[in-house]
Amino acid sequence: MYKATIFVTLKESVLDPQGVAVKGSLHTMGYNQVSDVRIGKRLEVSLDAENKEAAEIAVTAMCEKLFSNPVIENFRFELEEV
Amino acid sequence: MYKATIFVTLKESVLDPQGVAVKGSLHTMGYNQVSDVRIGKRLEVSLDAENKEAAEIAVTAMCEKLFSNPVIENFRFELEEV
Amino acid sequence: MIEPTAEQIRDQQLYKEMGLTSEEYEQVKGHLGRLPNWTEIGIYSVMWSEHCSYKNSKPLLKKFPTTGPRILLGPGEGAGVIDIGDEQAVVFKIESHNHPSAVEPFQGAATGVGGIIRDVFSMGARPVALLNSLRFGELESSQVRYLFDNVVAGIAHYGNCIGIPTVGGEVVFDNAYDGNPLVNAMCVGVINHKDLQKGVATGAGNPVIYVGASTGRDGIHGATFASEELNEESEEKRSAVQVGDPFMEKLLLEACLEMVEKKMLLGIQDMGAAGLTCSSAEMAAKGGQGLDLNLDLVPQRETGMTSYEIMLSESQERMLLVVEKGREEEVIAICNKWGLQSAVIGEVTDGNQYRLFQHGKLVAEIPVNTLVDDAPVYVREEKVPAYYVANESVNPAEALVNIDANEALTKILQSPNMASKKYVYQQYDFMVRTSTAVRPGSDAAVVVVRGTDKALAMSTDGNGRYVYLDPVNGGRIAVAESARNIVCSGAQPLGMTDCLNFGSPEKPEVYWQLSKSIDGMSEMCEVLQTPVVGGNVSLYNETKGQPIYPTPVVGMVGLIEKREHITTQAFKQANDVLVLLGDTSIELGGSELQQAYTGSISGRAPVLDSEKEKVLQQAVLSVIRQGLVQSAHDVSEGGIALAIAESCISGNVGAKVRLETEHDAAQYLFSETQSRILLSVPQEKVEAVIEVINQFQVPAQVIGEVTGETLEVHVNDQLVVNRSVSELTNLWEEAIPCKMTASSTSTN
Amino acid sequence: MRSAVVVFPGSNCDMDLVHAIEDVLGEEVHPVWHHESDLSSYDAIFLPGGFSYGDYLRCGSLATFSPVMEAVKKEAETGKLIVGICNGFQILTEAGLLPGALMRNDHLQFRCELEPITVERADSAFTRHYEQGETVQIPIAHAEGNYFCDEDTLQKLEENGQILFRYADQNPNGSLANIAGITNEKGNVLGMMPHPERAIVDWMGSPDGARLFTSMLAYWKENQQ
Ligand SMILES: Nc1ncnc2c1ncn2[C@@H]1O[C@H](COP(=O)(O)OP(=O)(O)O)[C@@H](O)[C@H]1O
Ligand SMILES: [Mg+2]
Repeated sequence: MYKATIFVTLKESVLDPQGVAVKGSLHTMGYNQVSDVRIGKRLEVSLDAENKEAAEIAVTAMCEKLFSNPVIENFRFELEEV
Repeated sequence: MYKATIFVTLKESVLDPQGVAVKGSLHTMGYNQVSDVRIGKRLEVSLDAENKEAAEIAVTAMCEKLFSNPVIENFRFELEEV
Repeated sequence: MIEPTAEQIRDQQLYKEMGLTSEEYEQVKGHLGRLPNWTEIGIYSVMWSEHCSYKNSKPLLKKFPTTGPRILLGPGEGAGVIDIGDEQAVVFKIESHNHPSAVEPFQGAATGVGGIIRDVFSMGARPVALLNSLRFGELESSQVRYLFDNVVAGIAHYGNCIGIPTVGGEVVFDNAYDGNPLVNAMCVGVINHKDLQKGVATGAGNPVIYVGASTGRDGIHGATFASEELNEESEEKRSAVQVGDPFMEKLLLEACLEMVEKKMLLGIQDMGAAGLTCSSAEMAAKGGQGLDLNLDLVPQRETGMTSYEIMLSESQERMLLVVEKGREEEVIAICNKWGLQSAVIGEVTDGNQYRLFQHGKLVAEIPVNTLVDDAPVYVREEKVPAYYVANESVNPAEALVNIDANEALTKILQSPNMASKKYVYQQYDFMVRTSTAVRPGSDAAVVVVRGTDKALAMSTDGNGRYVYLDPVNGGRIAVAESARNIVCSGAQPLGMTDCLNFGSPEKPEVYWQLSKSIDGMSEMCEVLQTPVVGGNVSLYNETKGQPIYPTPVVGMVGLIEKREHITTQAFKQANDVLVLLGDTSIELGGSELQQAYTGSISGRAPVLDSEKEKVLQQAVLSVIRQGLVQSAHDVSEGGIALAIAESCISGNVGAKVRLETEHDAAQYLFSETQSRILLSVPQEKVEAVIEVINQFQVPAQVIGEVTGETLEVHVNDQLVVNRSVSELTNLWEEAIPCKMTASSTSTN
Repeated sequence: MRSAVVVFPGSNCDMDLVHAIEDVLGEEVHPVWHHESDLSSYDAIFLPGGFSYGDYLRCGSLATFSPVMEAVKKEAETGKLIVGICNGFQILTEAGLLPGALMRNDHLQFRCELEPITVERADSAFTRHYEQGETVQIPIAHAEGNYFCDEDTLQKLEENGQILFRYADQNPNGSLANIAGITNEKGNVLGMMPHPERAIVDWMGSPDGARLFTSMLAYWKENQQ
């Protein structure tokens, strides 16, 4: 059994309106020391696999096909046996 | 300058409809080896602070007041000087 | 988790933590003839909570008229049902989700919407519209802005996703609701008579089928939670809030309606408050049957759930069905098609025993009628509040002299209570299903019934200030105003649902407010022939011991016979003549003018004469149906000044108004005297309109005409209001967005 | 013209589209379940609005793995008319049938209103009954209509005349170049955020959406022989 922790983030070149809005709220709340906020996703996927390599191949495919949209997002993941 | 990476996740006992739907799609796609999917948020916040401790206090407060609702969510963060 | 034993429950009075009193515990013991175990006492506590049993309000609710020639089903089932002809009926109900929304506004409001939708489609009806009635503290507080933003977003999320248009509602901001917001959601559905379903378990041996989301540990004790005062500790009752899944509910809705169409069901009930417990016990009690459930077969989201947890969970998007033995497979096939989980979890039995099994053991055995029919009933003490007595001698007009009408108009137009609610409803999909003929922004919303020339008008109304100052008149006004809104849209009011939001009934003053307002509402329902077909009671709405304004919210539905009768509040055409119906006196207790200029309310609410109201409504409906009017608008909060301004703004056109009075101009313009309606009429039809109105002996007065781009109001030949409509529109539209720009966006 | 309206779990404008096609064109139209893998008997295919699969993960993303999407791709290649409205537009971009992506509205809220839309081209299969440059009123209702693509793609869209609709007044969602609807290069696949099926008669607030359907019918008739 493996657990993959996947991070999907917007590409640098893409504006993150939610991040901008949250930054605005932080400033209203008095946290003026905040200069940037970016918001992404964190997915936790539990899966069975023969070995770590097989798990890695499967998770990469899931990320490319489903978890991220390459037009706007990047992904990265960590894999651990559990 | 500090960078906080914050993870907000639904509490264990709280339904994650998004995770359930994504798991369903993975199965349709043939990834039957996936037994669980949970989806949370990842926030990256850049902020100025006197020292690490001050940054930690500020980020904790932001998490409690804005980034998460303790009724249904947990949060956790990592802090690094940049 | 190690559960307390029956003896520990007794000795340590653990039932008190569940909201049961010692007397109630004794009654449970009597019903069982032994000490209840943990699961059993949990089941009694939720079934006997105010939310499920109405133990504090039942005797008062009996006062509502609930029958009439069109009423097919009154209170008691998921929702009321009223005939609309052609073998069709309208099904509707309102429900509160106040306390969950206070703790987790987005999910609390969203699941409130989900719950009321299930109430309607569990009747076999196709939901066609949603409304909501909201109360918050004032927008100056960032906590209020957070609640407001997230409640609205939560309502939008659920309704938009499931694809039912949210077509109307109301929002009021007042410090009385600070810390205890009100979130009432209403759903309206349409059904063919033959498809009407009931929540009943019949026929020993018939299977009980569970459909929908798995059961988790969320929302445990939600029903008791809803019946408790909010306090700091509520924050700690974490599991009491559920997360909704509108996508799942959409599938559940389509699957259930497919089963209804194929006539597969004997009984169906939604698992709402008190979850599996309430739905199964009520179905058995109504069917006069017993029930056996095997909890091992209940789909579970988490491992190691106890029988107590399974029974009390309030996980959302679940339904309980009873079908004829042998038809299980058909039901399960439909569930599979829609990707829904389902399981046979038990069967109907002869007798009266409600029995639960888990891991091969009997874990609870209760005579089912004791849960439903034998719930305790309390008639509480009533006491006239001191404030009410003191208000007798207050004359609100005394503090409201020398007010500049021009200034008052701009001030009141910008009050968040009177300002445009576009900020709210533009977040709701009010057009999905392509049936919305009158969208949010007029007196009542109108939804057409496809395949017929008919349409349904709907509105929610309730003025807590009036009810606080005078519960009898306030109660009358809530019903009358709602019906008036319906009539102004060209519809005949059919009946209503209500949500009674009050403080603690254990306070004699609060109980008096509840009792008196129900008197007022009931009287008005009798006179207008709008029976109450269902509703909801939400008590214990208090923070730090301070009750909210007593706030009965009325949800009314009316029938428009022909689409050409659909009427809105907007002025349509230059040179149309303004006709004001009804008399005006100076009634400023609880008015917008009083609130705006003194910052508080006092005196008595306006008085409502129910007979006058009735003929006014008949007269207006008559002229609308004869095709004589261009617009109709109910004169309510803010008086005639606001009514005219709103009609100008909606129509984007000006008006010239001339009024004569012996009273102070501003007092006259902003008086909130009841039973008034503003019409605009084509010049050539004015005579005909006056003639019809005279037949009903309703006072009618020509007060001006639609013209130009400014609103000019002359009182006794003095120009007292002179503002361009574009300026008024700006003030009115920007008021709420302005206050919200400082908002604290959440990361939802 | 035989039309299919694809029904995904969570679609909620499917019947609105069926009704609009019936009412405006009086032509044959069928709802088609997302398990269907053959759409060759249809002349036009519509992907309706709504929240397919709850819009979880990203709007339209989970729907792209429904069996019916293979069929949609196949018919798109043969040149049949394909229209994705709102969620349907999101699905078409996720499936790669149209370029770019639809992101969350810049103001983060759902927005429902009647919206003035400029028709950029009146010579397409979908717009021949509109006037070039005409402004029409068609409702929007979405939280994620903020169209995005990279600069090269945008340049291509402009050069090829693939942008059919733009928001005429204020941009309601922050979309690039005020884009409200685009086609593929061949011009037979259209994705648009506004809902033409919600604007087919006056009482709905505007009849302007009806001409999209009549345009398609006219195009189809022309290309029949
Ligand atoms: N919470 C809401 N949801 C949807 N529509 C709303 C809401 N609040 C107000 N509206 C709409 O805004 C318009 C004005 O509301 P309101 O001032 O309460 O009307 P009235 O005084 O005629 O009852 C109505 O059409 C109403 O349906
Ligand atoms: Mg009104």
